[in-house]
Amino acid sequence: MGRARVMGSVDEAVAGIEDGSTVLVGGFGLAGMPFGLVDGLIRQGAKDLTIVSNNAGNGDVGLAALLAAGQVRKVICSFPRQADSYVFDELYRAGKVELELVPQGNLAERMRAAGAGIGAFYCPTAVGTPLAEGKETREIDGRAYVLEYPIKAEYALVSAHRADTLGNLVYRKTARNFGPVMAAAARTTIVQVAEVVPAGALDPEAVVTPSIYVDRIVVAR
Amino acid sequence: MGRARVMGSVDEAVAGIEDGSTVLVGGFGLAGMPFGLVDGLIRQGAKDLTIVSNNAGNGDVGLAALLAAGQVRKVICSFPRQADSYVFDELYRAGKVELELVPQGNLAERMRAAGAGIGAFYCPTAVGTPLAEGKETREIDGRAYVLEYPIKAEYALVSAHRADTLGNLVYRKTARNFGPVMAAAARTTIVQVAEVVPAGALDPEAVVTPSIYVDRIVVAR
Amino acid sequence: MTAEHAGRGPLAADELAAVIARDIPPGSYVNLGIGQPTKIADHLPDSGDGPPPVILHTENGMLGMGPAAHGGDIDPDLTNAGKVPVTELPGAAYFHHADSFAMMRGGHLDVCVLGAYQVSARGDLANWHTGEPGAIPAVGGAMDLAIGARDVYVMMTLFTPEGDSKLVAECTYPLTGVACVSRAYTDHAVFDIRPGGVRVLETWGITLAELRDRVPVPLGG
Amino acid sequence: MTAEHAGRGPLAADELAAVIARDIPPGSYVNLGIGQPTKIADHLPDSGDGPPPVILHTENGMLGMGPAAHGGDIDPDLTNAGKVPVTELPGAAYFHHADSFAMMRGGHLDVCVLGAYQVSARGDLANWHTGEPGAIPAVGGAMDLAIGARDVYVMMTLFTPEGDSKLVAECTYPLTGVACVSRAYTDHAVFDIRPGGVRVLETWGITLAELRDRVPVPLGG
Repeated sequence: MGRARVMGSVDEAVAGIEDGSTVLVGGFGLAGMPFGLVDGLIRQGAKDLTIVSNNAGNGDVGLAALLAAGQVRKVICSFPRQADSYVFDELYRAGKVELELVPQGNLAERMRAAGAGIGAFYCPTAVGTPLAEGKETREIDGRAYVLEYPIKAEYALVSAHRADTLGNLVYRKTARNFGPVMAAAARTTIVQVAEVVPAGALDPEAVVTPSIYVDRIVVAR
Repeated sequence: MGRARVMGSVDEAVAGIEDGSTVLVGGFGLAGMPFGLVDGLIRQGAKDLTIVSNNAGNGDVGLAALLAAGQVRKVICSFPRQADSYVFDELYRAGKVELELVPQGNLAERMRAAGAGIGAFYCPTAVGTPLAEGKETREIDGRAYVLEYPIKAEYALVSAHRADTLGNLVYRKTARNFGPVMAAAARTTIVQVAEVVPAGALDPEAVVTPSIYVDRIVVAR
Repeated sequence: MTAEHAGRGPLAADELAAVIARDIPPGSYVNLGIGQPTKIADHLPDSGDGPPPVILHTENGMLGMGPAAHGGDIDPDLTNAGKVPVTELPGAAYFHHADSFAMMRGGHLDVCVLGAYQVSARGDLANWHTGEPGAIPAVGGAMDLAIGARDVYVMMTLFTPEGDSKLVAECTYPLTGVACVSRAYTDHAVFDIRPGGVRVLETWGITLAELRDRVPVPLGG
Repeated sequence: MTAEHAGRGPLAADELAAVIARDIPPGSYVNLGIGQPTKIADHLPDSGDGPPPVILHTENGMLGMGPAAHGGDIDPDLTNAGKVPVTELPGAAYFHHADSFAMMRGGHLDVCVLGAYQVSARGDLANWHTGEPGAIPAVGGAMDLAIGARDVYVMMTLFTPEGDSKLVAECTYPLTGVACVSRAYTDHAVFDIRPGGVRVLETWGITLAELRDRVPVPLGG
């Protein structure tokens, strides 16, 4: 994908996201949620999106606001139902948004597979449960597995702590969560950071997402 | 596996490795090769070992010395033949050591699968080549893949830069290579380090191998 | 031999948490599920100046999680799997979601403790979905923990408000995992679940004979 | 239209390296295989004070590799895939082997340049094994690079010492990858290899007409 670019605004950073795209959205609850980019996506207006994220929005902000704006056709997530997931709940009950429920580890590993060129993998999670129904299974070395496929995406929206000008990223504490996996799984990865520092300012031993996975960077909250 | 222990000597660290074990040995060429632990394994004397490592020994030291000592039944590696791999070459030509040649990425990913609980995975590498002969293949989304299985092991011998007293590890530059993958793939992971520091002295954002993957630590060269 | 404490009432949630904390071997790596099991952390032995007796994993990307954060210690980038602000202990490590779930699914956690709707006599777990029409399902990391940890403990009340046993011959709720629970800790009794059958280790506010009347599973003493 | 430079001899290895360097788009992420292709690094444009025009990947776990190290700059923990000591540029990042090969196999590298024994008209690559009895095979990361990089360039002499073309209708040596090479850079000519056929882009020391006599593959001009 070539070199990452530091964009001047959130609107430039999210420009070009097409209707019908699959968009990976980082974060676990509020930690690591790229609020600035999601707000930009609402202004940008792309429709019929498939959103892949751990949750399906909290309160009226972030993914909940994107859902309320009617831009989302389908949510792929592990934990939609929360105390304050009323926007999703209402749309789902009204049949206005589709849900693919995926165990959290499968969500992570399926995106990891997309980024790593794995065609499919045999996974021990969900064997014998409703979430494995209709899926291919196989016994390997006496243990049962379910075949799972990659989750690929056109875009990832990720929040990191700092980027350098090449696009290397570091995160903060448990806000790291899905960011590195999503950055590698998407064709175009858009990252909001608190700060951009010069190349060489990040410890090469501590870079979490190498620059090769990053396409656009913007400073945002 | 419970808490990692800091051992008083290399001989204590490698104690108990049984004849017939599969042993993962870190390093890429000389960088990250756990020379102290391999020398300990030679003194310890376990036989009929299956060694998994990128190379098959250089000169007369490390894995080459282990091979020369007659302790190795089989080598699983990606790149046995090197300018100074004469110990392996001679044993192999004499039919005294078995070789399973594995593409380097498969070596890494198969160990990663072992550590991650993946039963098997469809892999794009080696399709249509002699190294895929006899293996199950499948077309997924128009692309051909080969089914690859985990490489599990009883032991890993790894060289890291620093450990804290809990067993968290950091590495130095490209000496990191196979260490983190092997530490997670083995039932018992034995690590030599240049230095042991107190818990809390390593930056939690920069820990590469979390302590859960480490069983024994020893200061060695 | 079952230890009966029939001359008192059933355990309060905090008492049950203390019982579970007592049974977690020192040095273990442990994941405490969201809800009631988080209380167990308050009953783990104090570490004093030494390393923590038990290292807590949270699936959103951390080992070495400390107690809940309060006041000025609250950091929105540092939460547990229930999205509650927590703290970091010396020797902590952060990692991304795929690495975190690889740790879980690869069998590296010694113990996890989960809530449950039902547990069957062979250790099947149902804890993610009531199966009621209109209920929005959410699974999170429950299925990954159920198949991943070496010992899966359940923490629950033994009876529903209607007085039905949650330890059942066959789960009627949708399964989370098959034959995965090794211990069910309840307010009335601790059940050890093995391939050979279920044994009652300890009771509170009820005798073994009474339990045998109310629990539809053969109970060894 | 083929650019013919028949009034001179074939390219020396350094000249060929310069030709390849010229064709690598600025901003690319590039892996240079061991042996001849490492020479290409010496011909990449100078970065001055800015970011490097091309970011080099080495499969033993690094992005942002700099030139070969000499004298006091040699660090045994910092080598390239050929085990040659190298340096680190500002903005470098280190990662472990599974992450490094996920990067390669996941299709994230823009270009890799490999040596070859043979390349076929449909882009099959043979570069790891002569297939001779008694030869000890070694594959390293070649198969992973062959299927992983978006563009796979080959750097080789066009003819064997016996005068046989290494661009062939069908490879007779064991394959490294199927239909993976997009360009073959040789001392006599540059071949662009597409599903529609092979085109000669440029020649040195030979005319297109002479090439058509000596290379057993239909050649477009």
